[in-house]
Amino acid sequence: MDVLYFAWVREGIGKGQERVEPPAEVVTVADLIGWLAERPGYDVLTDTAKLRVAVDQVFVPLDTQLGAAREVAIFPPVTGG
Amino acid sequence: MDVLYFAWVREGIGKGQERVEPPAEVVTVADLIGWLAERPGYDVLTDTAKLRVAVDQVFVPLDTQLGAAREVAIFPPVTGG
Amino acid sequence: MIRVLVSEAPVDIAAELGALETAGGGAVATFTGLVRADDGVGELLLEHYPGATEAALEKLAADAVARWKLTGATIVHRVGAMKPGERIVFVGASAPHRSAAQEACAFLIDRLKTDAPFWKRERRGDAMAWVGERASDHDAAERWNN
Amino acid sequence: MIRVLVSEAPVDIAAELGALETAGGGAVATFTGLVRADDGVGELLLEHYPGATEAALEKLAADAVARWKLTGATIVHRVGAMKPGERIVFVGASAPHRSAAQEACAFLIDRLKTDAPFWKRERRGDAMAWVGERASDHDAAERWNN
Repeated sequence: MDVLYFAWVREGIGKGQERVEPPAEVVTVADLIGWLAERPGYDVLTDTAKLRVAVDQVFVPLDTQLGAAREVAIFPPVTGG
Repeated sequence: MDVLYFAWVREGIGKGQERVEPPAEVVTVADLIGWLAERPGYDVLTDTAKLRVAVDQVFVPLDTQLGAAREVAIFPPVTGG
Repeated sequence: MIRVLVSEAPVDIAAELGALETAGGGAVATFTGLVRADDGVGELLLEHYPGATEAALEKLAADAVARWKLTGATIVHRVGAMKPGERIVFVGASAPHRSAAQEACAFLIDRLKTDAPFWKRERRGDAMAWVGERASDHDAAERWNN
Repeated sequence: MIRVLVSEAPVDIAAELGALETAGGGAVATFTGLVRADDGVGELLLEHYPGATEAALEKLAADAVARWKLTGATIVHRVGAMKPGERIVFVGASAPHRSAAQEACAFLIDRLKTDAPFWKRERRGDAMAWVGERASDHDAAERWNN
Protein backbone atom coordinates (compact mmCIF):
# COMPACT_ATOMS: atom_id res chain seq x y z
CA MET A 1 0.00 0.00 0.00
CA ASP A 2 1.19 3.53 -0.83
CA VAL A 3 1.04 6.09 1.98
CA LEU A 4 1.17 9.80 1.05
CA TYR A 5 1.93 12.69 3.42
CA PHE A 6 1.11 16.36 2.85
CA ALA A 7 1.89 19.76 4.41
CA TRP A 8 3.34 19.61 7.95
CA VAL A 9 2.81 15.84 8.10
CA ARG A 10 5.14 15.51 5.10
CA GLU A 11 7.62 17.91 6.67
CA GLY A 12 7.53 16.11 10.03
CA ILE A 13 8.17 12.67 8.53
CA GLY A 14 10.64 14.03 6.00
CA LYS A 15 9.14 12.40 2.94
CA GLY A 16 6.03 12.69 0.82
CA GLN A 17 5.37 9.05 -0.01
CA GLU A 18 6.37 5.50 0.91
CA ARG A 19 5.24 1.94 0.33
CA VAL A 20 4.30 -0.06 3.46
CA GLU A 21 3.10 -3.60 4.20
CA PRO A 22 1.04 -3.36 7.40
CA PRO A 23 0.40 -6.54 9.43
CA ALA A 24 -3.01 -8.24 9.52
CA GLU A 25 -4.08 -6.54 12.77
CA VAL A 26 -4.10 -3.15 10.99
CA VAL A 27 -7.77 -2.99 9.95
CA THR A 28 -8.79 0.71 10.01
CA VAL A 29 -7.10 3.94 8.96
CA ALA A 30 -6.61 4.73 12.65
CA ASP A 31 -4.83 1.38 13.09
CA LEU A 32 -2.52 2.25 10.21
CA ILE A 33 -1.70 5.64 11.69
CA GLY A 34 -1.02 4.06 15.12
CA TRP A 35 1.22 1.43 13.54
CA LEU A 36 3.18 4.07 11.60
CA ALA A 37 3.43 6.39 14.63
CA GLU A 38 5.51 3.80 16.51
CA ARG A 39 8.39 4.31 14.10
CA PRO A 40 11.22 6.67 15.05
CA GLY A 41 10.67 10.10 13.48
CA TYR A 42 6.90 9.65 13.07
CA ASP A 43 5.88 11.66 16.16
CA VAL A 44 3.83 13.96 13.94
CA LEU A 45 1.26 11.14 13.67
CA THR A 46 0.70 10.88 17.43
CA ASP A 47 -2.11 13.43 17.79
CA THR A 48 -4.74 11.99 15.47
CA ALA A 49 -7.23 14.79 16.28
CA LYS A 50 -5.11 17.04 14.05
CA LEU A 51 -5.04 14.58 11.14
CA ARG A 52 -7.33 14.01 8.16
CA VAL A 53 -7.18 11.13 5.68
CA ALA A 54 -8.17 10.08 2.21
CA VAL A 55 -8.40 6.46 1.07
CA ASP A 56 -7.94 6.02 -2.67
CA GLN A 57 -8.35 9.81 -2.98
CA VAL A 58 -11.68 10.03 -1.11
CA PHE A 59 -11.88 11.89 2.24
CA VAL A 60 -12.97 9.43 4.97
CA PRO A 61 -13.23 9.29 8.79
CA LEU A 62 -10.33 7.70 10.67
CA ASP A 63 -12.38 4.65 11.69
CA THR A 64 -12.84 3.64 8.04
CA GLN A 65 -11.71 0.11 7.22
CA LEU A 66 -8.78 -0.08 4.85
CA GLY A 67 -10.14 -3.05 2.87
CA ALA A 68 -8.26 -3.31 -0.39
CA ALA A 69 -7.00 0.30 -0.27
CA ARG A 70 -4.11 1.01 -2.59
CA GLU A 71 -3.40 4.62 -1.59
CA VAL A 72 -3.84 6.24 1.83
CA ALA A 73 -3.07 9.95 2.27
CA ILE A 74 -2.49 11.51 5.72
CA PHE A 75 -2.57 15.31 6.10
CA PRO A 76 -3.68 18.28 8.23
CA PRO A 77 -7.11 19.91 7.80
CA VAL A 78 -7.31 21.50 4.36
CA THR A 79 -6.91 25.27 3.93
CA GLY A 80 -7.45 26.06 0.26
CA GLY A 81 -9.49 28.76 -1.43
CA MET B 1 -42.05 73.27 -13.45
CA ASP B 2 -40.34 70.83 -15.82
CA VAL B 3 -42.13 67.54 -16.43
CA LEU B 4 -40.12 64.63 -17.88
CA TYR B 5 -41.55 61.49 -19.48
CA PHE B 6 -39.71 58.19 -19.99
CA ALA B 7 -40.21 54.88 -21.83
CA TRP B 8 -43.80 54.22 -22.99
CA VAL B 9 -45.04 57.34 -21.20
CA ARG B 10 -42.70 59.39 -23.39
CA GLU B 11 -43.80 57.47 -26.48
CA GLY B 12 -47.51 57.86 -25.63
CA ILE B 13 -47.30 61.63 -25.12
CA GLY B 14 -44.88 62.07 -27.98
CA LYS B 15 -42.31 64.14 -26.14
CA GLY B 16 -39.74 63.66 -23.40
CA GLN B 17 -40.02 66.96 -21.60
CA GLU B 18 -42.16 70.06 -21.27
CA ARG B 19 -42.60 73.09 -19.03
CA VAL B 20 -45.99 73.47 -17.33
CA GLU B 21 -47.65 75.98 -14.97
CA PRO B 22 -50.23 73.98 -12.99
CA PRO B 23 -53.06 75.90 -11.23
CA ALA B 24 -53.14 76.31 -7.45
CA GLU B 25 -55.48 73.34 -6.89
CA VAL B 26 -52.72 70.97 -8.12
CA VAL B 27 -51.11 70.07 -4.76
CA THR B 28 -49.83 66.48 -5.07
CA VAL B 29 -48.08 64.52 -7.80
CA ALA B 30 -51.36 62.65 -8.37
CA ASP B 31 -53.13 66.01 -8.89
CA LEU B 32 -50.48 66.96 -11.46
CA ILE B 33 -50.95 63.70 -13.35
CA GLY B 34 -54.73 64.09 -13.29
CA TRP B 35 -54.46 67.65 -14.57
CA LEU B 36 -52.10 66.60 -17.39
CA ALA B 37 -54.27 63.57 -18.29
CA GLU B 38 -57.18 65.84 -19.28
CA ARG B 39 -55.20 67.12 -22.25
CA PRO B 40 -55.77 65.58 -25.68
CA GLY B 41 -53.12 62.92 -26.41
CA TYR B 42 -52.29 62.30 -22.73
CA ASP B 43 -54.39 59.11 -22.33
CA VAL B 44 -51.26 57.25 -21.28
CA LEU B 45 -51.50 59.05 -17.91
CA THR B 46 -55.03 57.79 -17.16
CA ASP B 47 -54.13 54.54 -15.37
CA THR B 48 -51.98 55.82 -12.51
CA ALA B 49 -51.46 52.30 -11.07
CA LYS B 50 -48.99 51.76 -13.93
CA LEU B 51 -47.07 54.96 -13.27
CA ARG B 52 -44.11 55.81 -11.06
CA VAL B 53 -42.71 59.27 -10.30
CA ALA B 54 -39.64 61.11 -9.15
CA VAL B 55 -39.69 64.64 -7.76
CA ASP B 56 -36.40 66.47 -8.19
CA GLN B 57 -34.83 63.10 -9.10
CA VAL B 58 -36.00 61.23 -5.98
CA PHE B 59 -38.53 58.35 -6.31
CA VAL B 60 -41.68 59.24 -4.34
CA PRO B 61 -45.26 57.95 -3.88
CA LEU B 62 -47.97 59.59 -5.99
CA ASP B 63 -49.57 61.28 -2.99
CA THR B 64 -46.42 63.32 -2.35
CA GLN B 65 -46.95 67.07 -2.23
CA LEU B 66 -45.25 68.97 -5.00
CA GLY B 67 -44.14 71.85 -2.80
CA ALA B 68 -41.45 73.81 -4.61
CA ALA B 69 -40.59 70.96 -7.00
CA ARG B 70 -38.64 72.06 -10.05
CA GLU B 71 -38.55 68.72 -11.92
CA VAL B 72 -41.19 65.98 -11.92
CA ALA B 73 -40.54 62.78 -13.89
CA ILE B 74 -43.35 60.37 -14.82
CA PHE B 75 -42.51 56.85 -16.04
CA PRO B 76 -43.39 53.13 -15.94
CA PRO B 77 -41.93 50.78 -13.28
CA VAL B 78 -38.16 50.52 -13.80
CA THR B 79 -36.66 47.45 -15.48
CA GLY B 80 -32.87 47.84 -15.40
CA GLY B 81 -30.14 45.41 -14.47
CA MET C 1 -13.30 52.98 -3.88
CA ILE C 2 -16.71 53.74 -5.36
CA ARG C 3 -17.08 53.59 -9.12
CA VAL C 4 -20.30 54.26 -11.01
CA LEU C 5 -20.54 54.44 -14.79
CA VAL C 6 -23.55 54.70 -17.13
CA SER C 7 -22.39 54.52 -20.70
CA GLU C 8 -23.22 53.47 -24.25
CA ALA C 9 -19.78 51.84 -24.53
CA PRO C 10 -19.27 48.10 -23.88
CA VAL C 11 -18.27 47.20 -20.31
CA ASP C 12 -14.49 46.72 -19.98
CA ILE C 13 -14.70 43.89 -17.49
CA ALA C 14 -10.95 43.31 -17.13
CA ALA C 15 -10.42 46.95 -16.14
CA GLU C 16 -13.36 46.90 -13.70
CA LEU C 17 -12.15 43.70 -12.06
CA GLY C 18 -8.61 45.02 -11.84
CA ALA C 19 -9.80 48.12 -10.02
CA LEU C 20 -11.73 46.02 -7.49
CA GLU C 21 -8.78 43.68 -6.95
CA THR C 22 -6.44 46.56 -6.15
CA ALA C 23 -8.99 48.29 -3.88
CA GLY C 24 -7.74 46.18 -0.93
CA GLY C 25 -9.21 43.16 0.83
CA GLY C 26 -8.72 39.59 -0.32
CA ALA C 27 -12.22 38.87 -1.64
CA VAL C 28 -13.93 40.12 -4.81
CA ALA C 29 -17.46 39.10 -5.82
CA THR C 30 -19.01 40.12 -9.13
CA PHE C 31 -22.23 39.77 -11.04
CA THR C 32 -22.63 40.28 -14.78
CA GLY C 33 -25.99 40.46 -16.54
CA LEU C 34 -26.00 39.70 -20.26
CA VAL C 35 -28.55 40.05 -23.05
CA ARG C 36 -29.88 36.52 -23.29
CA ALA C 37 -29.13 34.91 -26.60
CA ASP C 38 -31.70 32.12 -26.31
CA ASP C 39 -35.12 33.76 -26.18
CA GLY C 40 -35.52 35.30 -29.61
CA VAL C 41 -34.48 38.85 -28.73
CA GLY C 42 -32.58 40.43 -31.62
CA GLU C 43 -31.75 43.67 -29.84
CA LEU C 44 -32.14 45.22 -26.40
CA LEU C 45 -32.56 48.98 -26.02
CA LEU C 46 -31.98 50.67 -22.70
CA GLU C 47 -33.35 54.09 -21.81
CA HIS C 48 -32.48 55.92 -18.59
CA TYR C 49 -32.99 59.17 -16.69
CA PRO C 50 -29.70 61.03 -17.02
CA GLY C 51 -28.50 62.54 -13.75
CA ALA C 52 -31.04 60.70 -11.61
CA THR C 53 -29.60 57.34 -12.67
CA GLU C 54 -26.06 58.18 -11.65
CA ALA C 55 -27.27 59.65 -8.35
CA ALA C 56 -29.29 56.49 -7.59
CA LEU C 57 -26.34 54.21 -8.37
CA GLU C 58 -23.92 56.30 -6.32
CA LYS C 59 -26.28 56.13 -3.34
CA LEU C 60 -26.60 52.37 -3.79
CA ALA C 61 -22.83 51.87 -3.90
CA ALA C 62 -22.31 54.12 -0.86
CA ASP C 63 -25.01 52.22 1.08
CA ALA C 64 -23.26 48.91 0.31
CA VAL C 65 -19.82 50.22 1.30
CA ALA C 66 -21.19 51.48 4.64
CA ARG C 67 -23.26 48.37 5.41
CA TRP C 68 -20.58 45.74 4.62
CA LYS C 69 -17.46 47.85 5.22
CA LEU C 70 -16.33 47.25 1.66
CA THR C 71 -12.98 48.34 0.27
CA GLY C 72 -14.59 48.79 -3.14
CA ALA C 73 -17.96 48.86 -4.93
CA THR C 74 -18.47 49.13 -8.68
CA ILE C 75 -21.65 49.55 -10.73
CA VAL C 76 -21.40 49.82 -14.50
CA HIS C 77 -24.61 49.90 -16.53
CA ARG C 78 -24.83 50.11 -20.26
CA VAL C 79 -27.49 52.16 -22.08
CA GLY C 80 -28.49 52.37 -25.73
CA ALA C 81 -28.65 49.40 -28.10
CA MET C 82 -27.20 45.97 -27.27
CA LYS C 83 -27.02 42.61 -29.05
CA PRO C 84 -27.56 39.15 -27.53
CA GLY C 85 -24.54 38.04 -25.50
CA GLU C 86 -23.44 41.59 -24.69
CA ARG C 87 -23.10 42.82 -21.11
CA ILE C 88 -25.94 44.98 -19.76
CA VAL C 89 -24.70 45.42 -16.22
CA PHE C 90 -21.66 44.64 -14.09
CA VAL C 91 -21.59 45.00 -10.31
CA GLY C 92 -18.77 44.07 -7.98
CA ALA C 93 -17.70 44.35 -4.35
CA SER C 94 -14.36 43.87 -2.63
CA ALA C 95 -13.88 43.22 1.08
CA PRO C 96 -11.53 41.54 3.52
CA HIS C 97 -13.79 38.46 3.71
CA ARG C 98 -15.87 36.62 1.19
CA SER C 99 -19.29 36.72 2.85
CA ALA C 100 -19.26 40.54 2.93
CA ALA C 101 -18.22 40.76 -0.73
CA GLN C 102 -20.84 38.23 -1.83
CA GLU C 103 -23.72 39.69 0.17
CA ALA C 104 -22.92 43.22 -0.97
CA CYS C 105 -22.76 42.07 -4.59
CA ALA C 106 -26.23 40.48 -4.30
CA PHE C 107 -27.55 43.65 -2.63
CA LEU C 108 -26.19 45.84 -5.43
CA ILE C 109 -27.86 43.93 -8.24
CA ASP C 110 -31.13 43.32 -6.35
CA ARG C 111 -31.54 46.97 -5.43
CA LEU C 112 -30.39 48.28 -8.79
CA LYS C 113 -33.33 46.49 -10.36
CA THR C 114 -35.88 48.40 -8.29
CA ASP C 115 -34.11 51.66 -7.37
CA ALA C 116 -32.45 52.91 -10.56
CA PRO C 117 -34.38 54.56 -13.43
CA PHE C 118 -33.66 52.29 -16.41
CA TRP C 119 -36.20 50.94 -18.88
CA LYS C 120 -35.65 48.00 -21.21
CA ARG C 121 -37.20 47.52 -24.61
CA GLU C 122 -36.78 44.35 -26.65
CA ARG C 123 -36.84 43.90 -30.39
CA ARG C 124 -38.04 40.50 -31.65
CA GLY C 125 -38.07 40.49 -35.43
CA ASP C 126 -39.95 43.68 -36.35
CA ALA C 127 -41.81 43.96 -33.04
CA MET C 128 -40.65 46.24 -30.24
CA ALA C 129 -41.95 45.78 -26.68
CA TRP C 130 -41.23 47.45 -23.34
CA VAL C 131 -40.21 44.96 -20.67
CA GLY C 132 -42.60 44.78 -17.70
CA GLU C 133 -41.59 44.80 -14.05
CA ARG C 134 -41.20 41.45 -12.28
CA ALA C 135 -42.69 40.77 -8.86
CA SER C 136 -39.72 38.52 -8.07
CA ASP C 137 -37.39 41.51 -8.44
CA HIS C 138 -39.36 43.36 -5.77
CA ASP C 139 -39.22 40.36 -3.46
CA ALA C 140 -35.44 40.13 -3.96
CA ALA C 141 -34.97 43.82 -3.19
CA GLU C 142 -37.26 43.67 -0.13
CA ARG C 143 -35.09 41.13 1.66
CA TRP C 144 -32.41 43.81 2.25
CA ASN C 145 -34.83 46.00 4.28
CA ASN C 146 -33.60 44.34 7.50
CA MET D 1 -19.74 23.68 -19.37
CA ILE D 2 -17.57 22.47 -16.52
CA ARG D 3 -14.06 23.79 -16.27
CA VAL D 4 -11.54 22.84 -13.56
CA LEU D 5 -7.92 23.90 -13.54
CA VAL D 6 -5.18 23.54 -10.92
CA SER D 7 -2.05 25.28 -12.09
CA GLU D 8 1.07 27.19 -11.09
CA ALA D 9 0.30 29.79 -13.77
CA PRO D 10 -1.53 33.03 -12.92
CA VAL D 11 -5.32 32.93 -13.39
CA ASP D 12 -6.38 34.42 -16.74
CA ILE D 13 -9.56 36.00 -15.47
CA ALA D 14 -10.66 37.55 -18.78
CA ALA D 15 -10.52 34.16 -20.48
CA GLU D 16 -12.37 32.43 -17.63
CA LEU D 17 -15.10 35.09 -17.58
CA GLY D 18 -15.42 34.94 -21.35
CA ALA D 19 -16.00 31.18 -21.23
CA LEU D 20 -18.73 31.59 -18.59
CA GLU D 21 -20.41 34.39 -20.53
CA THR D 22 -20.62 32.29 -23.68
CA ALA D 23 -21.84 29.18 -21.80
CA GLY D 24 -25.43 30.43 -22.13
CA GLY D 25 -27.81 32.02 -19.63
CA GLY D 26 -27.92 35.71 -18.90
CA ALA D 27 -26.36 35.73 -15.43
CA VAL D 28 -22.74 35.20 -14.39
CA ALA D 29 -21.56 35.35 -10.76
CA THR D 30 -17.90 35.10 -9.80
CA PHE D 31 -15.72 35.07 -6.72
CA THR D 32 -11.99 35.77 -6.67
CA GLY D 33 -9.75 35.17 -3.66
CA LEU D 34 -6.49 37.13 -3.54
CA VAL D 35 -3.37 36.97 -1.39
CA ARG D 36 -4.05 39.76 1.08
CA ALA D 37 -1.54 42.56 0.83
CA ASP D 38 -2.28 44.09 4.21
CA ASP D 39 -1.36 41.51 6.85
CA GLY D 40 2.41 41.20 6.55
CA VAL D 41 2.52 38.11 4.37
CA GLY D 42 5.43 38.29 1.92
CA GLU D 43 4.64 35.08 0.09
CA LEU D 44 1.95 32.41 0.05
CA LEU D 45 2.81 28.82 -0.86
CA LEU D 46 0.13 26.38 -1.86
CA GLU D 47 0.56 22.62 -1.74
CA HIS D 48 -2.04 20.17 -3.06
CA TYR D 49 -2.74 16.47 -3.63
CA PRO D 50 -2.37 15.97 -7.39
CA GLY D 51 -5.14 13.88 -8.88
CA ALA D 52 -7.32 13.97 -5.78
CA THR D 53 -7.58 17.77 -6.01
CA GLU D 54 -8.84 17.77 -9.57
CA ALA D 55 -11.30 14.97 -8.79
CA ALA D 56 -12.67 16.87 -5.79
CA LEU D 57 -13.09 20.08 -7.79
CA GLU D 58 -14.76 18.29 -10.69
CA LYS D 59 -17.23 16.66 -8.31
CA LEU D 60 -17.93 20.04 -6.71
CA ALA D 61 -18.57 21.71 -10.08
CA ALA D 62 -20.80 18.84 -11.24
CA ASP D 63 -22.78 19.00 -7.96
CA ALA D 64 -23.35 22.75 -8.48
CA VAL D 65 -24.41 22.32 -12.11
CA ALA D 66 -26.94 19.63 -11.13
CA ARG D 67 -28.31 21.47 -8.08
CA TRP D 68 -28.78 24.89 -9.71
CA LYS D 69 -29.20 23.80 -13.36
CA LEU D 70 -26.22 25.91 -14.35
CA THR D 71 -25.11 26.48 -17.91
CA GLY D 72 -21.50 26.73 -16.70
CA ALA D 73 -19.29 26.23 -13.64
CA THR D 74 -15.61 27.14 -13.39
CA ILE D 75 -13.07 26.48 -10.65
CA VAL D 76 -9.48 27.63 -11.14
CA HIS D 77 -7.04 27.25 -8.23
CA ARG D 78 -3.44 28.28 -8.26
CA VAL D 79 -0.71 26.24 -6.54
CA GLY D 80 2.94 26.99 -5.82
CA ALA D 81 4.29 30.40 -4.74
CA MET D 82 2.22 33.59 -4.88
CA LYS D 83 2.83 37.23 -3.96
CA PRO D 84 0.40 39.62 -2.19
CA GLY D 85 -2.31 40.84 -4.54
CA GLU D 86 -2.14 37.76 -6.77
CA ARG D 87 -5.19 35.57 -7.38
CA ILE D 88 -5.34 32.29 -5.42
CA VAL D 89 -8.70 31.07 -6.58
CA PHE D 90 -11.43 31.99 -9.06
CA VAL D 91 -14.87 30.38 -9.11
CA GLY D 92 -17.78 31.28 -11.34
CA ALA D 93 -21.25 30.11 -12.29
CA SER D 94 -23.54 30.99 -15.19
CA ALA D 95 -27.30 30.41 -15.26
CA PRO D 96 -30.48 31.80 -16.79
CA HIS D 97 -31.27 33.74 -13.60
CA ARG D 98 -29.16 35.61 -11.10
CA SER D 99 -30.15 33.88 -7.87
CA ALA D 100 -29.03 30.47 -9.22
CA ALA D 101 -25.70 31.87 -10.41
CA GLN D 102 -25.06 33.68 -7.13
CA GLU D 103 -26.01 30.80 -4.84
CA ALA D 104 -23.98 28.32 -6.87
CA CYS D 105 -20.97 30.63 -6.76
CA ALA D 106 -21.18 30.86 -2.96
CA PHE D 107 -21.57 27.06 -2.74
CA LEU D 108 -18.47 26.52 -4.89
CA ILE D 109 -16.17 28.67 -2.78
CA ASP D 110 -17.63 27.52 0.57
CA ARG D 111 -17.31 23.85 -0.27
CA LEU D 112 -13.92 24.20 -1.94
CA LYS D 113 -12.53 25.41 1.37
CA THR D 114 -13.49 22.20 3.18
CA ASP D 115 -13.62 19.56 0.42
CA ALA D 116 -10.49 20.08 -1.69
CA PRO D 117 -6.99 19.00 -0.58
CA PHE D 118 -5.03 22.26 -0.59
CA TRP D 119 -2.72 23.49 2.16
CA LYS D 120 -1.53 27.08 2.58
CA ARG D 121 1.78 28.17 4.05
CA GLU D 122 2.65 31.82 4.69
CA ARG D 123 6.02 33.48 4.75
CA ARG D 124 6.33 36.53 7.00
CA GLY D 125 9.89 37.84 6.92
CA ASP D 126 12.04 34.75 7.48
CA ALA D 127 9.31 32.77 9.26
CA MET D 128 7.21 30.14 7.49
CA ALA D 129 3.93 28.93 9.03
CA TRP D 130 1.18 26.55 7.88
CA VAL D 131 -2.27 28.15 7.92
CA GLY D 132 -4.72 26.53 10.35
CA GLU D 133 -8.29 25.57 9.56
CA ARG D 134 -11.06 28.04 10.40
CA ALA D 135 -14.25 27.00 12.18
CA SER D 136 -16.15 29.65 10.21
CA ASP D 137 -15.25 27.86 6.98
CA HIS D 138 -16.86 24.69 8.28
CA ASP D 139 -19.99 26.61 9.28
CA ALA D 140 -20.16 28.16 5.81
CA ALA D 141 -19.81 24.77 4.12
CA GLU D 142 -22.38 23.12 6.41
CA ARG D 143 -25.17 25.46 5.35
CA TRP D 144 -25.30 23.74 1.94
CA ASN D 145 -26.19 20.35 3.49
CA ASN D 146 -29.87 21.12 2.87
